[in-house]
This record gives sequence, structure tokens and C-alpha cells, in this order.
Amino acid sequence: MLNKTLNINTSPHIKMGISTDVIMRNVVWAMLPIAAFAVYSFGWSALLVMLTTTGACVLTEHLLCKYSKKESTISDWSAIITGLLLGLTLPPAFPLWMAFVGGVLAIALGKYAFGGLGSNVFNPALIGRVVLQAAFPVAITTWTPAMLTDRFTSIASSTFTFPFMTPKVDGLTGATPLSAFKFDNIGTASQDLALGMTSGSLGETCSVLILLGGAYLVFRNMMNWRIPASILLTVFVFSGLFYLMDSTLYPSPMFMLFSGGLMLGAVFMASDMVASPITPIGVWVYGFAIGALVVVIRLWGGQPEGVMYAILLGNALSPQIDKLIRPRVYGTTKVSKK
Amino acid sequence: MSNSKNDNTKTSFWDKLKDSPSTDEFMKGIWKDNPVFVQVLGMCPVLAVTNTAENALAMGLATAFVLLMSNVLVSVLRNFIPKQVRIASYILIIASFVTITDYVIQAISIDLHKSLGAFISLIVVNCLILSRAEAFASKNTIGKSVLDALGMGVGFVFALLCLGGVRELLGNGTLFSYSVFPEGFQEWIIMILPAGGFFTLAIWLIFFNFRNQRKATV
Amino acid sequence: MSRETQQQNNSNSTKMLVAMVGIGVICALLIVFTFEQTLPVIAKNKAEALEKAIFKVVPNASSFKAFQWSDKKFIEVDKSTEGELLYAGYNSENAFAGLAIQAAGQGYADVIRILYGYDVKSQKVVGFYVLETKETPGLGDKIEKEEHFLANFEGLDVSLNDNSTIKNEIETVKQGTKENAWEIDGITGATISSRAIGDILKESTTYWMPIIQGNKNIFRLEE
Amino acid sequence: MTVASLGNIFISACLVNNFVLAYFLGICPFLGVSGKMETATKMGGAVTFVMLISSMCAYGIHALLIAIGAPFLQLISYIVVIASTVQLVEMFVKKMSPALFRALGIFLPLITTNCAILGLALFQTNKGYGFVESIVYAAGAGAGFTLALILIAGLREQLEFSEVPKVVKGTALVLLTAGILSLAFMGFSGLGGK
Repeated sequence: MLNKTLNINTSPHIKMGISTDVIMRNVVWAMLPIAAFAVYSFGWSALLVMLTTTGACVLTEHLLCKYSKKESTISDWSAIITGLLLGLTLPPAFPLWMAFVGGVLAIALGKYAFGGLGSNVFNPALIGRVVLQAAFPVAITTWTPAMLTDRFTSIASSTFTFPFMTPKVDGLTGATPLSAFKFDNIGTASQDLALGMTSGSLGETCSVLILLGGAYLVFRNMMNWRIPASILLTVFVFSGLFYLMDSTLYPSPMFMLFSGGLMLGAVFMASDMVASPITPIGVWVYGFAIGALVVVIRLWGGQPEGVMYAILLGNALSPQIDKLIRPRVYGTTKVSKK
Repeated sequence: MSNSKNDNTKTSFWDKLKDSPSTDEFMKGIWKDNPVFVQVLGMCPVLAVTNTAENALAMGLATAFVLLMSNVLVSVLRNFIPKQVRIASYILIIASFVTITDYVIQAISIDLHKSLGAFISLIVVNCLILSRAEAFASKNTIGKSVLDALGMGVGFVFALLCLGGVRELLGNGTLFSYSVFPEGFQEWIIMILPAGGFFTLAIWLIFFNFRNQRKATV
Repeated sequence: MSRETQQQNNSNSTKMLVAMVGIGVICALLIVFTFEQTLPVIAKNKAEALEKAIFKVVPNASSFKAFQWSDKKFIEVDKSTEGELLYAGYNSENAFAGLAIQAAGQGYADVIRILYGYDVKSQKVVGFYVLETKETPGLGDKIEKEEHFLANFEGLDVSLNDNSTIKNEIETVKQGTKENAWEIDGITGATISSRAIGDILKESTTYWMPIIQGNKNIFRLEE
Repeated sequence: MTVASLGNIFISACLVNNFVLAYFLGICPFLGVSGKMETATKMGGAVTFVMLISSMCAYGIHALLIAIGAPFLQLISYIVVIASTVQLVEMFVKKMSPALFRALGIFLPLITTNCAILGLALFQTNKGYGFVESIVYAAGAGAGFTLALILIAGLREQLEFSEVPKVVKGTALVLLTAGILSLAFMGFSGLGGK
């Protein structure tokens, strides 16, 4: 009885062959290897950050359901996904109290305020992330290098920063491949990028595992493959064009694909079913818009990384896309062909 | 009050004050009809210059001054202004007082003028002022109009301070530039960004909704 | 508008005119009165603010003169003149102490306007003051506060070659990696804004330094 | 004044310093008419149109006021010009295209008290823009205003049938959405710098 599907009553109505919580659970399975690798490369701090965000999300969801006198919806696993995703986008030594704030805001602001699962017009984890970015810009861009020797013997002091206090940064900090390129014009070996031997946020470093997770979900008919495919393709083609024009000024398309949060965003965030368009063509337009924005922000914007903003803008555009591209048969399933 | 007993003089005095129409005229702007939280008027300045409490206070006072002066003038001239050109005349009057305010603020402090920027001039298009002129001052006596303007003005300043106070406190760790928190407090920079303005106002509105709903259910 | 008010107004179109003119006159009087009253105070405030900024960037200055570059020479102008001006600062013994130069350029959010001091003899930037910025509070506005960043401008090398070009163009480098006298030690977390300052300075100095060095005699006080 | 610098002015006014999401100008119509896509689009068009015209007028007035040495009349003349521009546009549209007039009808008078228009005139004066720059600035501001309005309208339409908590419903929800959009637009900052 707990397995009953959610009371979704906004468009888009997604008819699935499979119930929501089964899909959600599988998304979590697909993310677990990434999370495990994050712990392996960044140590205990990474584990604590992910546990905190997940805990904060689940707790907030539970309390808000209780407040509005509804049946608790934590059993549908969606809060866990939000929490884990948010954790994966944070830097390893991120103060836990900030991670907690992010988790609470992701659910309260990104999901509950809009009417819960099925109505969230933006991806909740991204809202948590973007608020944290705006609130604590220094802490969220302080990166610990991967594979430090003492990562399992000590925990970064900033992790246990006293709530509402500024974290003290000690020890090594590294630049992400993107910021190294943007500000100092230093490239990173593509092998390191693919395998995750770079500094960055927890889940964005190992592209191989992200792709594997995505492939699993696509294989099980639980994700719309068009979304990540269209985004990655757009980024590849766009940045490839600029690379061909001037390879000294612009990074190679492979670098663009494998650095930063692009993979994680394209596979796990942009594919949020509620916040993306319904029709296949609409999805391609959506993916194209996100990919183009990523390239524009990365190459000419003020910040090294723009995936988060690009996806949020894509979410905001998706009602427009749906409006412009009417579905041929309204209400057909977009993922499973059953 | 003369026939009331000694021990409840005070209460009856307050009752009288509470029931007197002039108090009502004044109080409604502060709470019941608060221009920002209830009527949702004049949003531009409310959001744009409330990143510090000081700016919020200055903006609130400037707006209240323009509101008061234009209410007075509109009320004085209410029988003189023909209906057809009333809006044009109100705008003219308001724009004049805003220009005056602009110069006065420049004379008081260049820095303050710089941090408020073009938003002082934008008081002209604050819907609050025009709506008070049109809805109240053009139909009521000077005394009542003054009370109305004072009430609305105080309500506006109050609302701006609510926003500016919260935003400065969290966003900068200070209140009126005095440090409030112990050393090492982490500022929430989002609060002084534009997005923080939207969020803070939304949270205040949610708070007021929450109160009203609680009242309704009780 | 209802019919009766229209009729009423039609019979009273002169009243309308009188009312508008009357209000116009009242408003005009009020404005002109305020303008006249506040003008001297505002002018004084503005002059003080400018003076404060100039004395901040030109060490030891206690008075200044304004110059304008026109027709390939510097001419002395009134201090409140609008436009691109250079300010020459003089110390208490009326000796030439240095120049204050305005510069502007695109920052992270909007245009940043700065004033910097230039020591003609040592050919160095010797002071720096942000006149106007809308950079992100808490991040980009560190360019006004961060001590190690402001320390860059206590002696930034902008000396010229013989052929009147800047020897080493100003460059903003990553925080903690400053090695040369013409480099600006940037700010971590405000990379764009600190770089914007470097670019503004580079552009301005590349333009002004040769001109100033070629015409420096004008700034000395006529004894 | 190159094409690139004009492009920067446009991008800056449209995306980086979006009038609604970064300067909070034009919030009243933003809250008022952003419920429906159709009205939002029309309002955006009307505002952009008036912006372009009043920007040109403001440029002329500023030059005139400087010439006659009466800067203190700036605000009054701007607001008068904007009000009469709106009136003229209204009359013009009524005569030329009654259908368009019916569509825009109620919005045109509202524009007079839209702070985005006056704000545009004041900002372009403060920034010291020339004639062409002013027009580009107005076009960018108008495009940005329309963009923000349309984005919000689409989201609001989608949210219409969702179970939004009672305390959040209404203005608060629009403000929250606007806040998130404002954060998303921060991604554009730094664009058009060099």
C-alpha cells in the first residue's frame, strides 16, 4: 500500500509502465557507484557530505509532509535522489552545516513550495546547489585535490565548521580543470578527466561511471536517452567548431565533455522528468538549448562552469518548448514504449 | 472619559484612542493595509535598495516624505483640480517633490545618494503614492490625508526595514553597519544579491499568509 | 469617465487650463527654490568627495589642479568641469606630488570606475581608489577592501621604454604568485573583478603614460 | 562605438543586468500580467515599443535640458514625455490597428507607471549613452523584460494546477520563482565583458 504511485496532477502526466518508486530506486542504484568512487577518491569527508545532504532532504520532506498533514512521501525515494545528487555536486571538504542548509532548501524551496513531486518546475537538487553557490561562493569553490594520502585518516577541518561560521581553509586546495583552463590556461590530460583523477565536486570527476549509470537507466527504460544525448552532442559540436577555428584560444571538445559537471548534469539532472519537455522534438530543443548555454557560459561567461545555470534556464524554458512544439499524440509515453 | 472609574481610565482611554477614526486612519497603513505586505505596492524600491538597513531606512523616509507632501498638496488642491486632468496634475506634483527630495539627499550625503542611485527618482512611479493621491487625498480633508500619508509612510518604512534588516543581518552580518554576530560569522551573500530580495519578500509574505490562516482557523 | 463629470468639465475648460498652469507654477517655484538652496551644498559635497579621492591616491597631496588633454597639450581647467580630467596633486610646500587619473572599464556586473595615482618621477602607480562599482557584494567588491590587493598599488611599475611604450604591461596574476613589479596579485574568489582592474589599468596606462611623460613639465607649478 | 560594444550593451541590458531580475524594475506588471503567456507576450511587446520611443525622446530632452541649463527639470520632463508617448501610442494603435488596440488596450495606460520605462531613461542618461547606444540599450532592456515575463508566465501556467501549499500561493510563489530565475540569470554575469 505504500507503493502506490504518487498523486501527480499537474502536467506533464507521465505514464510509466513502472511505478515511480521503482524508477527512483533504480536511479539511486545508478548513482551509488559514483558516490562510492567519490568516497574512494576524496575520503571520509565526501561520505559525510553526502550523508548530510541526503539526511537533510529526507528529514525536511518528512517534516513538511507532516506539517501539511499528508502521508509522508519519503518512501518514494525521490528525496533520497535529491539529497544524493546535491551531495554529488558539492566540493569534498564542504562544511556540513552548509550542506544541511542546501538539503533543506532543495526540498523546501525546490520541491515543496511548488507543490511536491510532479510539480517541481525546476530540479530540486539544482536549486539547493544554486542557492548554496550564491550564498557561500567561497566555500563552494574551495576544492580539495583527489587521492590525497591522508583522506581516510583525517577529515578536512572545514567539514566540521561550527554552524553559521566561516570555514577555515587549511592544507591543500586545488583548481578544477575548468577553472585552471579559464583563469590560467592550463589543460588537463583527458585520461585523468575520464577516470576522475582531478579535483572537483564529489560526483563530477569520474565521467566513466556517470556514463555507465546513465546507460543502465536507459537500458532499463527508466530515462529518456535523448536528453543527455542531445546536450552532450550540442556541446561537442559547438565547442568543436570553435576549437577548429582557434585551437589555442578554445578548449578541445573532449575537454569540454569530460570536465566539470556536464556529464553529471546531463545524465542525472537535466533528465528530471517533470522539469523537462514532453515531446521527442521538444526534448531535442531542450537539450540543444542547455548545451549551447553551457558552451556560451563556459567560454565567454564570468564563471568557469555553467552547467547548473544552463539546466535551470532549460527547466524554465521547457514550458515554452512544450507550448511551441505540440505533441502529436498528447499523453503518449515518452520513455517506455510499452 | 469623565464618567469612567479611576481604575479603568487607562483602558478606556486606549479604547477611545483605538476606536477614534483618526487613529484608525493612521493605524491601517501600518498593519491592516500595509502597503508592502498586504497591498503589494511599490515593489521596485522595496526590493532594489533594501540590501542594507540604512538604505532601506533612507528610501523609506524619502518615500514617506514624498507621500506626505504630495498628499497634503493634492488634498489642498482637491477642489481646484478638474477631474479630467487630475492624474496628470498628481504626477506633476509627485515628480516635483521627488526632484526636491533628490536634491535634498544629495545635499545631505553624496554617498547615500550614490548607493540609492536612480531609485530615488523612481519614487515617481511608485504606485503607492499615486494610489494614495487618487484614492484618498483627492477625496478627504487635509487632516485625514496627513494621517493617511503618515500611516502609509510609517507602514512603508516598517516594511522596508523588515526587508533591509533581515538582508543586511544575514548577508553582511551587520545591522546599520554595526557588527552583530561574533567574529567568523559566515555571511549569506545571496541575501544581498537580487535573488535574496525576491526570497526575503516571499518569506515575509508567507509569514503573513501563515498568520492570517492561523487566525482564520482559530 | 462618467457623463456628468464630462459635462462639468466641458463647461470648465478654462478652469482646467488655469489648474494645470497653477500647479505647474507652484511646482516650478518649489523646485527652483530647492535647487537654488541645495546647489552650493551639493557642489561643496562633490568637491570634497573628489578631493578626498585624489588625496587618497596621491600620497602627500594637500591641494590639486585639474587638467584637460586637448589639442595635443594639457590645459588647466576648472575643477568641476565635466569630462576626462587629470588631477595634479601638490604637497604642502606646493611641490608637484603626483597625478590622479580616472579610468573605467567593464567589470563582472557593470562598468567599474576607478581613480589611480601616478608618480611621474618613479613612473609607478602609487594609489588606487574605486569610484563606482556594482560588483557582487562580498566577492567582487573585495577590490575595494582586500588589503593584499590594495597593497599592489603602492608601487606598480609602469615605466616606459625609450620609444615611449610601456616596458611591461600590467598583468593580474593568481593570488600569491606575484613576482614582478608590474604584476597585480589577484584575489581568489574575485578573479574576474581583480582581472578587470588590471585590464582597466593596463588600458589607461598604455594610453596616458607616454602622453604624460612627454608633457610632464606643465604640471610643475610656475615659480 | 563598434558593433561589439553595441552588442555588449545589448547583452548587458538583456541578460546580465536584466531589468526585472537584477534591477527589480517593472515588478508591478511582472506580478500582475505574468499569469498568462499570451498577455505576457503582448505586455512585453508593448513595453519594448514604448521603451524604444521614450529612450529616443529622453536622449533629446537630456541634450536640450543641458543646453538650456535646467537639469532640475529632468525628472518632470521624462515622466511627462513617457506619459504622453503612451497616450500617443495608444491613439496611434487605435487608429491603425483596432485589433492590436483591443489586445494591448488595458496594458498601455499601465505602462505609464511602469518603472522600467522611467528607469531606462534615467539609466541611459547616467551612463552617458549616445543616440545609437541608447536605442540599443532600450532594445536590450525591452528584450530582457519580455524574456523574463515570458519565462515566468510559462512557469506560472504550468504551476496553475499543482498543489501549491496554501501559505505560498499567490504573490509569494511568483516571487520565489522570480528569485530562482534571478539566480539562474547569474550564470550570464561576466558575459559581454570583453
